[in-house]
Amino acid sequence: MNLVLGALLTALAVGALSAVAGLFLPRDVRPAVVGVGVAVSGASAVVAGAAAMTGQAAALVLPDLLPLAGVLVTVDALGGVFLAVTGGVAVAVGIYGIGYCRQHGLDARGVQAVLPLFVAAMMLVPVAASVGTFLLCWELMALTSLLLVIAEHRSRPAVAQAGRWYAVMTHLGMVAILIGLLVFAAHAVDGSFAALRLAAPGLSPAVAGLVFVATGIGFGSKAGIVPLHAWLPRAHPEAPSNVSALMSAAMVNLGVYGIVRVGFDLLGGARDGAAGWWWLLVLGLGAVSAIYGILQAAIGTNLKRLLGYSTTENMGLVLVGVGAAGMFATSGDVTLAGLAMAAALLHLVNHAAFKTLLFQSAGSVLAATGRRDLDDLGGLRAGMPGTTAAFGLGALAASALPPGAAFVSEWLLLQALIHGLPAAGVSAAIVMPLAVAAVALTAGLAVATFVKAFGIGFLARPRSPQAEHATESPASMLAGMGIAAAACIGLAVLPTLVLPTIGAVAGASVGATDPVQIDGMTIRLVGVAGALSPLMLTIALVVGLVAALAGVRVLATRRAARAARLWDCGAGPLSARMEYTATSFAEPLQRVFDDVVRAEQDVDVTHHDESRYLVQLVEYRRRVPDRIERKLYEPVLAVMAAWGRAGRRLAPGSVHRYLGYGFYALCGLLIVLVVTR
Amino acid sequence: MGILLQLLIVVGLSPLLTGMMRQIRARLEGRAGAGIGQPWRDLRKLMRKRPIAPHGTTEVFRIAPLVLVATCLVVAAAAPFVTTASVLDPVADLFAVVALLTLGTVALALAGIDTGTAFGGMGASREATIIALVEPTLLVAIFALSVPVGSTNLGAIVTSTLNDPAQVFSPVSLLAAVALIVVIVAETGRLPVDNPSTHLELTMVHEAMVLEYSGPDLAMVELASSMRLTVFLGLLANLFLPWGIATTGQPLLVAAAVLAFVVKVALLGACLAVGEVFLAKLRLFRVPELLAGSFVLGLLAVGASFFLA
Amino acid sequence: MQIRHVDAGSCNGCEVEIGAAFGPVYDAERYGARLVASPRHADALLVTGVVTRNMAAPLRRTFEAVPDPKLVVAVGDCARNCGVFAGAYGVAGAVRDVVPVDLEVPGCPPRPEAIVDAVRKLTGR
Amino acid sequence: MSEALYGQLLNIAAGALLLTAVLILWRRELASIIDVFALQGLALATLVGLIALQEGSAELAVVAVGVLVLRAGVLPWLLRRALAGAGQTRRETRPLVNVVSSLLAAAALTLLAYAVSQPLVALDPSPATHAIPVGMAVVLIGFFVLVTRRLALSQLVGFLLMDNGITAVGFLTTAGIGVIVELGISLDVLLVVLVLQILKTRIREAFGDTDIDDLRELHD
Repeated sequence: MNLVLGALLTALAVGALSAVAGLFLPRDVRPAVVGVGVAVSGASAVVAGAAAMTGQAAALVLPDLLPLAGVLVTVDALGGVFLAVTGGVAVAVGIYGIGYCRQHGLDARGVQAVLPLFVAAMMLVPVAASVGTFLLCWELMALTSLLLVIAEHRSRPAVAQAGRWYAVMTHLGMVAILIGLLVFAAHAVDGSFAALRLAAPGLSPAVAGLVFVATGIGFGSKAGIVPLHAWLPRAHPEAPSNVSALMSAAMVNLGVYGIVRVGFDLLGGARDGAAGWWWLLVLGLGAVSAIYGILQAAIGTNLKRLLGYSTTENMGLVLVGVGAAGMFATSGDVTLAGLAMAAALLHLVNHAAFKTLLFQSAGSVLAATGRRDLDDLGGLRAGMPGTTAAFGLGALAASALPPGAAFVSEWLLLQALIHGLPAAGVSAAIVMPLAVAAVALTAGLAVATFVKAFGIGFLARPRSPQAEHATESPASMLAGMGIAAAACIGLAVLPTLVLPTIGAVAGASVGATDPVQIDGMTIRLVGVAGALSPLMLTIALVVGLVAALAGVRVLATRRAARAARLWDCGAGPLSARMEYTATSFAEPLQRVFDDVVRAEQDVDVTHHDESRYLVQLVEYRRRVPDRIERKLYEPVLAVMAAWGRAGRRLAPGSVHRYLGYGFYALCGLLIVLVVTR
Repeated sequence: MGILLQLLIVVGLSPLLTGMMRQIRARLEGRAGAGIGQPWRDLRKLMRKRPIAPHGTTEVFRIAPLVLVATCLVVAAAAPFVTTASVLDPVADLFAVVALLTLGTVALALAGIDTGTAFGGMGASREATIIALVEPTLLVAIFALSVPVGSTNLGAIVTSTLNDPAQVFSPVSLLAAVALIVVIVAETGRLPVDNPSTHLELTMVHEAMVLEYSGPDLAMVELASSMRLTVFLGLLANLFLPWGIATTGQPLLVAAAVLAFVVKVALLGACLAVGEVFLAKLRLFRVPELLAGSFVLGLLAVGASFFLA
Repeated sequence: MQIRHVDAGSCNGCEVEIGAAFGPVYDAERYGARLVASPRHADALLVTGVVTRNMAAPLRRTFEAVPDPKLVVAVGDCARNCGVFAGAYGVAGAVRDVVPVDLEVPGCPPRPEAIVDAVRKLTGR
Repeated sequence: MSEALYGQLLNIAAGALLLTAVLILWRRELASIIDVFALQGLALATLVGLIALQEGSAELAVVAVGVLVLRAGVLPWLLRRALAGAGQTRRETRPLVNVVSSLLAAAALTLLAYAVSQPLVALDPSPATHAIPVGMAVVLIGFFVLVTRRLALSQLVGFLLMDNGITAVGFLTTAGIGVIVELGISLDVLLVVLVLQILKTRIREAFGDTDIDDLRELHD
């Protein structure tokens, strides 16, 4: 029994115990115990994942736990990455949850019992090593997350609707995965992943393609990839914030995990050239999701919805990396494939860190003000400095600017794409520039988005009494944010610590050696020219800052600052209604991208009764409908509704007719038998 | 040594560049002009004024000018302006440089929002929009430049151009150059995207964000904006016309390199100023057309890099 | 030297002259003076016209908004001593009744040379 | 002239061809569109002239001069006259596809042209054939202009753009389609232009405007 297995089992056991605790402990201690339990199990999961990444493998077989295949668990390096990420998120969210659940009325028995189960399920998915086990864990994860999403359905009706969307889509995805894996397993001796690996080379391209696409649909919808993203911007805002953090930072990753595991590992998509179009598809969808997600985020005003769309964006970027890795691997350039995959995995880790932080701080804003619309927020710096600092840090990390976490991973991604140009023929020659442009546009829009989210949401003057009287959240929540913030800073300044390990894992997944090597504090790419030193960059910035400050101190002759009112053009004092709101901030972008987003807006002006030249009231309304959703989902829903109505006609309520149906069916069967005999 | 030299040059000469451009405009408009040294005199005067702390502003407002200056300083130190042998070589990556300069703009935009005045928010919103549209063009143009070299490291690009001067006269670098010029004009807030000497708030972009600054803070902002201009022009000059840059630390070479750098930047600045006299400001919502055009040029440059030659 | 121009209730005669003073012909800018958009950037206020009741408070606020050390120039007879509007209803008084004045430019309207001369006194060039 | 230098210059000429095509999409003023078109004629003539120099064939040189005269001289002159006659419609104010999207479309078309002309290039890789995608791109962009612009004049420019592209491709593929062919092409282009111009004046006399959309009224 080695370290990996021990840590993993500890994690699961602690999770189960805290679930039981959540069920039976009295209300006042419940959140604390469960939170600590989740954190502890997360921590041991991190240990297990880290150990697995460094090469220790572990396997566990429980043949009798389940009928048919039994339970098969294997921890390998790839699974280790996702295990560790899930664990890390769990640590932060667990601590955060202690305070959050208490003051948010989430200390009910059900929620507290399900939360640890959800975390445990997410830890099990990346280590499941047989089709049966995998599907079981996946379904467990889906169900528990669903229960948590609808936790607050009593307080807000919107929650129920979001829950419905989530339930339907996640289970359709489940069905797709089921089909894919079963078709795959039908060609193998049994359902274990090892058997599938053996069977993969024997598959015909058509079957392999079917498996990849079918599973890809399921995993893609879990990762919130356009056009299967519809559930994400609904479920994430409506779920309790600690749950949204778990879903957005840990659960969506598992969609990517599924694609990588099935595509590269099981199907060996990196090996045969026939799989080229899979990865082109993945890359294309990734790019589209990235741009579409960040565009919706850039013009959105609902803080949590904005963060949800940003999740779609980041998963899109990750998939761009994965797709590029696949393309390079199939065209034979393995080192570059390793680089792209490393970029994807690193970005995934970064996203987990800063998205946890962002959702946590959004949650404490929600808890303090009860407002989630940026147009009602602002001026939170005065009331809740800790949360403001946390969100600012997360925003910096998310907007891919140095010294932020995402900057490093996006730099890696761009390097991979740029050097990919000579690599792979015509397709690459056309795809890579577009991919670079897409990533670049995403980066630019992300900057605008997070300037809006942080500036409008937290700085300037409060736009509502709730925001004005907001008070800082309890210590436990701040502690949770602190953990996530520390992770963000660490990943931003010292990615050199984690990158070699991740790089090795990525390289192994596409059959390459380490794509990056570290000398001192510099990241050097292997095989292609390219070097970056985040630490040196940060130090240089700090030095520059100090130098500038010193310059001012030395040269400025008059030191004492005089307080003065804001310059209001000499008119009366400025009121909060004169400020720019999130809507007005995003208006230029909305105008520029109007062909894409098609915002519905109308302005009606009510005039005075005396004279129609005097305006009494100007009313501006704007809706930004999700166009993809409107074009894609509403027809389907309409058709299904029509079927439902048709079906209703069969059931008028007369018992005789129901009995009659049975009778006719029986006769029909007998006739068929006679005929076929 | 090289770093300090570059810092000194950029910090010392950037206000003079601004002064020179104002002087050229004045002369072309038939005025005498205030003289090249005027920006330095203004900075000195601003430094002597008593700072003002407007009510309701947070640390962001106070730190932003420093961040702005710091980003420019880092770029000025890292980029190969005078010598290609830089200690900060791992920072002198084109993406990193672009991201750093964007960071400065973001800090200023946040400061603009932080004041809570309508104009500050307006400027920030416009600036953010322009950043979002400029980024793709910039990165694609960088892509085009990096393709023949196989690296995005500034030093590498410059040296390879030195070794193979023919690169400069390929359609790749010509298209990329046009794209970059448009982008730089947008990034540094010059005509026709933004009018640095406007008094009408409704037409402001950069000015609107700094309306609230005064005294030393304003001095920082002014210095930083002229440093940004210098840095961008310097990058443009050395990416396409790197001749004269010192590849070794020999004092004589370095002196020549300093001279060459100053001349190049001055010439580019002069061209920009002359151009501005004949240009009118674009409507804000015509700017995307301009940027889309330069984006297409960048993309074509990438295309040219693989389908020509 | 940055200058913020405030129209406290002028007949726009002085504005025309100020425009001329900063135009190509007289070019006050050659002496290092620039009109700026915000009093925060300014070192001196160029106040024209009598101070009307509506403009008294804004003028005071503008004066407060200028960082120290600061100067105020009253341009035109109205600004110095209400000129032809003396005693008219709605007139709060001359500029010096509202904010401390450091320099006065006589004339109704003052000739651009006079304004340029005042500017040169300020910039010392 | 050395091979490398030849390739270099050829590439620049091709780049100029592409750049001018994009500029025609970019600009709104009909006058400047025509100027850009004249520049493109110049670039095309340079291209042909370079090939002529490389081949050392006097025949091609003659063709180059012909191209120069026709594409950079006569046609722009005709267009300017048409514009002078056109009255107040001096700007392509509202094309069917707005400028931004048509620029992006141009980029897409260029990539498409590159993709489709790969086999041609693969036949015999030489500096000349490497520039074929540019010619293709110009053809496609010209067609795009023809489709999306409203004013008859700018559609005419689109048509001429296509023709420039075709000529470029022709010369780049088979270094030198004979003088006769080129003359034939040029002549019928000239004819087309004249005919269109006459038609245009007729249309304007009939409807007072040359917004092609108004012709729908004839249909219903």
